[in-house]
Amino acid sequence: MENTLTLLQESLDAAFKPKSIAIIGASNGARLGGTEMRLLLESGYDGQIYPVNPKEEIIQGHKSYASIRDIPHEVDRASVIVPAKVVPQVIKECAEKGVKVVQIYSAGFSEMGGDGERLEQEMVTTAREHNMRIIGPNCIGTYCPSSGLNFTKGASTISGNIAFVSQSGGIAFDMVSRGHITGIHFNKIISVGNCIDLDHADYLEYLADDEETEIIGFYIESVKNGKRFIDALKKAASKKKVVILKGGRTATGSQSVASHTGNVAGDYQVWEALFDQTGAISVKSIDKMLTVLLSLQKISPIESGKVAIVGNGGGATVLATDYCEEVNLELAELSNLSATSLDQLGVADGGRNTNPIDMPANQLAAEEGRLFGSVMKILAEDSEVGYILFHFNLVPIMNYMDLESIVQKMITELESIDRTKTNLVAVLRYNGEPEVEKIRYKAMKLLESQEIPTFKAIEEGLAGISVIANQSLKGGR
Amino acid sequence: MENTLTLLQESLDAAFKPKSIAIIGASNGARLGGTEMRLLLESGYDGQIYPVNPKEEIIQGHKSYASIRDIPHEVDRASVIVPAKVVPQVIKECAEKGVKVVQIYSAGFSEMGGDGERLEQEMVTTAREHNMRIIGPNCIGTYCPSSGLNFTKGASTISGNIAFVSQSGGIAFDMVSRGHITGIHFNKIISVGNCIDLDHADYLEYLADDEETEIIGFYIESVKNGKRFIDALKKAASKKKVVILKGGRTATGSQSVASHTGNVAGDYQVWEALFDQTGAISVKSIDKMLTVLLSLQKISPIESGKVAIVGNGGGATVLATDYCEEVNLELAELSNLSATSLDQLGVADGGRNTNPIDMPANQLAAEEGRLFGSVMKILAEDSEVGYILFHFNLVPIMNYMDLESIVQKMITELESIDRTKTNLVAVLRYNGEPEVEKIRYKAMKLLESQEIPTFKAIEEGLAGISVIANQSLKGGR
Amino acid sequence: MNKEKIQEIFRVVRANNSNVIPEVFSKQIFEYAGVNIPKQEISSTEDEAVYLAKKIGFPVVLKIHSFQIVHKSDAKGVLVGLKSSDEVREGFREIIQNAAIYNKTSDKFQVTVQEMAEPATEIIIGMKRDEIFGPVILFGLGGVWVEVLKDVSLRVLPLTERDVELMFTEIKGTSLLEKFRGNEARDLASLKNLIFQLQNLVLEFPEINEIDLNPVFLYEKGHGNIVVDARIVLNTVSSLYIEEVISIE
Amino acid sequence: MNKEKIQEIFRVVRANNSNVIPEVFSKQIFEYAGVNIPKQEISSTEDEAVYLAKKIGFPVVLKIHSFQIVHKSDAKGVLVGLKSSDEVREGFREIIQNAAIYNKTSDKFQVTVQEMAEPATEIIIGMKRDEIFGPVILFGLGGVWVEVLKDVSLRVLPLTERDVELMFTEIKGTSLLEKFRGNEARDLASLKNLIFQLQNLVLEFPEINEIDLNPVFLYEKGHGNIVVDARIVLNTVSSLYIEEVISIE
Repeated sequence: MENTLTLLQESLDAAFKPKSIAIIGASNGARLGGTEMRLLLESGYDGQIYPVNPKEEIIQGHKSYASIRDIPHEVDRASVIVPAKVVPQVIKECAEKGVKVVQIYSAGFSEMGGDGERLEQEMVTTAREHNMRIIGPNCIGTYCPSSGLNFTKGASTISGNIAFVSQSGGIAFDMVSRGHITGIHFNKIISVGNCIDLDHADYLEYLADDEETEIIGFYIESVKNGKRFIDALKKAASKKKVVILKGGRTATGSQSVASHTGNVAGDYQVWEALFDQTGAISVKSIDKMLTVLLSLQKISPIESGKVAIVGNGGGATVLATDYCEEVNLELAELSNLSATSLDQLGVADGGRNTNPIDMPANQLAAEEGRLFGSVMKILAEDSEVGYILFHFNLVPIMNYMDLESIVQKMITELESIDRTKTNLVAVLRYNGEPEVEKIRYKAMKLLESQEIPTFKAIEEGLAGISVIANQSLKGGR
Repeated sequence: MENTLTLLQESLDAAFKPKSIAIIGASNGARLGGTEMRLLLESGYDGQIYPVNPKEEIIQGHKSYASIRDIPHEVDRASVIVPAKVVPQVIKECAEKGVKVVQIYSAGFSEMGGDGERLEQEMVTTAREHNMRIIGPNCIGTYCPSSGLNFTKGASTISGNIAFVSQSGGIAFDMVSRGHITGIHFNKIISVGNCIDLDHADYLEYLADDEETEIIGFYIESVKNGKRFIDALKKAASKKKVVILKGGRTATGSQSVASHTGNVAGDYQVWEALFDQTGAISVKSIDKMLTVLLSLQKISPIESGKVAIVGNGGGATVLATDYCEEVNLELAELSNLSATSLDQLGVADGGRNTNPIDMPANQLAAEEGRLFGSVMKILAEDSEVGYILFHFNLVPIMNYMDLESIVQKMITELESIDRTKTNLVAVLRYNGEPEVEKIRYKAMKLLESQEIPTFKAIEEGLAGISVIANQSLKGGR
Repeated sequence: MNKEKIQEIFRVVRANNSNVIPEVFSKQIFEYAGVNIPKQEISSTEDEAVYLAKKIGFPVVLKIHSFQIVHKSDAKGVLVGLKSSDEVREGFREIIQNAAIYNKTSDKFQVTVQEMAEPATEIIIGMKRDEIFGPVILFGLGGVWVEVLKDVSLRVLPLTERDVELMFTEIKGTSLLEKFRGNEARDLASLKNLIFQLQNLVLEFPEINEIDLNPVFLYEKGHGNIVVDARIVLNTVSSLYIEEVISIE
Repeated sequence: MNKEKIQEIFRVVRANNSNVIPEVFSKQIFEYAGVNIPKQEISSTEDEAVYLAKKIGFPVVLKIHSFQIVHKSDAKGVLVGLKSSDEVREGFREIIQNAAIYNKTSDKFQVTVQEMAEPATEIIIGMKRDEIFGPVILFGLGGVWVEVLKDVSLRVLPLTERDVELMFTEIKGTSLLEKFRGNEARDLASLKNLIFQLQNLVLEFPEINEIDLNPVFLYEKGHGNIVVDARIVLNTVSSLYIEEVISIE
């Protein structure tokens, strides 16, 4: 067991942080083999790159090899981007070469029926004989900003405390593409494909011990070895936060049931039970996954801390109060000192409007944003308050003043707030107009530079706080 | 009663489509009195405008009057934008002048305590004596594109079949500002303020008979005369679709209850019961309000029509299937003919991948979008299909080709589809990057020109379809 | 509906400085409104209780009757299934004793002797006056359904037939009203009728503030229902007003 | 746990070409696993039934016993609360007659005579083998809670103590396990023990595919529980395998 684990760790270290990579099927062209190599060069990978392609001499400035066998150096990792029918031969060569791990990008195996499954089994057998591990087939690659691995243009180079494992290439892609725009930073994202060798349990096992990782995101549709998955999930969830999006809820229904229990306990219900049981957080959509990851990364639980809300929009403020009840959040009752201070600032009127605080656009912008800053400081210093959600509805502010400059000023005000006992959570509401979007985007990046998470709707921000504040209420661990 | 109704109609006609408006408190400046007049001029209002302000001779090119009494013509509607303390006098003058309806923008009455409530009562008494009606006080105005009434920059000039009544100025503002960006078109939006005279029941009553209006949106926090509200809501909901967002769910709790019934039946539960009972659609957030309004405006119920889904993203497609179950939508089982046609196109593989259809980015873009067009036509011609949700994840498409041009081509393909028995619903997924946003925005506008609603997430689009498809299941009417 | 008799009960209750109508009177009011209730009589002595029990027929239920005691169970003031004169005699004493311990302010406790209705599906029907919308009707299954699950349906008065039918179907436990687990379908026609009788009562008497019928036993189709326990709460009025009412009489 | 005896029952069931273990044997298996069940005996004649009823003590329950009849209620094969020899004799005849009408393939019907357990909070405990994750335990309140509301909690085996405690609290009806409406708190310690006994049985015998204990009567704290009805379903094996098993014997 210990040996297996060491081997697993070595292989996945080689997958995420290889000293040398062979790209089998690399090219000078625009298709996947060319793109994969180009992305590696552009993303700052500083290990050895060995393109393999018998038709070329030089690929993107690097000597090309006809076969992996011709490479006169050790190869940690191979990325295989060749037609399905030649993959088995390539795998055999990789194994014989002593490659630690291969990721097979090529599709066209068991997911297409026919001979696929047999071919997969043969590859696994070959790999096992040589202690080589396989990722995939049918997957879109690995992202790891610290080592420069990447599978799409425009990916972030900043590394965070989240690792993401996806059974869908598209969702792995969404995480890379949407994540950093949203302010979420990953240290690893891997598309796992058909999991013929390395499977969910292996990735969980590895990430449970990974020092870079505090949060594990997972998109999963099915597992092959349920028992191993349970053990790995228990281990991972006891050491890290695990967030799971389960796709495919319809019952497989192949097994007939004669008991009441069988009828009540559907397949998806069992998955849900398992998530509860292990303490994993279960989400039901990509958007919710992003909300939860952002919240786990940027909001810290504050014991007995309650919520304060401040921003423009009377109706929105009323609805925010309603929504607090729905997500089990309590509004902080401010201290007398805070109430008096707010009253003196002219924000709260004789004890009214203390929390939530409705500050119309002109108040938010008053004194170049300093009034807003003062209100935030009062809230942050109140020991009742653990989380401050501040929301700007951008368009009404635009009607009064230069939006970009005032929002920047308001955000600058936040720099002097003591954040040790209070979380700041931003909501930037907007109307979807491209001009406003641009300003919103810049504001979001400013907030991100202060490690403040930004959401699009008040409900989303409150749901995010709720995940953190109500975490200890959930059973499991 | 008949007389009251006629009077109500006359007053609200004067409010929304006045032949002449006096703006009491108009100015040449940048503040509300100036803005209100400027917006009126810019929005194409073609009735008479009479600015009233004793300090000016000419306001924005129009002769200014010292008092409404000095205007030598009939005045249909007055907009009152003066300090609270002079409002009662102004109201008296308006009433004596024979104004049909005044909208009081000024705040500072009952919502501030003190003398406010008494002043409000006096104004109502004065108005009643002269058959004048009051909107407000404490509201931000009226939007009516067909007459050129408007209260914010950048409002749409296109009129639609939705009227919106809001007890919150901010939410009225959001509807104007976010509505047309989202593709929702209103004929009237009114901010109703403190409702000292005209109240929710009056607006409902009026809109129930309004020929321009098929859908009524409502943001409400409280009503003064519950019985009248019930009757008006019953009437309106029997003739129109009514969508209500209720703000303020916490119990007023002033009445002690001795019975079990009193304990179980909370205040908010009673509101919900009333919505069920009348057949009004109840929503819980601004975003959901927009989703439902867009769906009601752009999607028609197709009896026994089921849903087809097509787009890029394997995991997203799996999650879409799961979500269908959650919102009570059934996926259409395509006819053999459709399945064969899809197979011939290379999209469905021997009967697999027929619905939902996972078309990777390169397939979506194949043949300049014609393959996508052909798939859509097959789905639209299948009598099992009543709603087609097509979703593009924009960023992956970008990796392969020029996004803007290919998306335009795909959308152009939709023009030749017979829409009489099938609804098209678009989802444009994106990552939030300003450059992508811009392309998305343009695509959304193209789709809008074909009357196709666009949503941001597959779940949102399916929720929208569900509102329409499951409408008949809801009780009430 | 016998309005005079109902008003007479209101007067008695007001005269006792109360607005919570004791169970036996609450049910009486519903009987005056045409509703089916168990036979019930008030006894002041053991002998009287035994006599009434024989008249009503065994087994019987004994319950404390007092303007001072609103929560009868808390006062250990309810005994069910008493099958003989001896049990009734014994029960009467026990209830009076318990009442004296529970509430020391009064020594004029009485005990109602009631017919024991055959148990059936338990229903709760209630009414409260919402501050904004006026009378609201509540419908649900009794016991855990309302107490633990709060599985109820509400409607604002006045009701249409369709409103009532939707109330029956929109509770989670609706299948218990249909043929279920070997039980026959319940008598929904009679239940609908009961709800409209309650509505009439509420519309007729604005001084009724709250009503709980809990439980109503609902029998199978064709066998009606019976209101086993009822509580009517009147609005609170100033004692001045009470005197006025009484003086009018 | 008496493994040999349990395996013997499996063999008998297999030999009868069945994989659904009749109630009386299912409960017997649980008794061998250390679980509390009502006294029960199988009778083939009226006289025998009467004799057994006297031995067990009135009132008793009679139930049809047959490998052919899985749904006893559908076959009108259950009579409860029989208080005398005459009632048992009469009941025996009735059940045999009903069974003959319901299922004409067999004339070898028998009737079990069972102790009538005192009713209490009804619990359901079940097990199914999930294709992916293996044995899954289901816990819930019986009757409408599981049938109408599907108010159950699931856990994948193996269970920790904390898992079981969370199952108790995460059902909607959890308050019925606590002190509630004058009822004392239920004996959760005994219930936890029962769940672990079931887990042991499941882990010991991979041939058990599904289990329903429905209902279990759960008494108040300190008074334990009793499994009133049970069904164990074995996996299906080829008849070849069955012969093999039998020949080993």
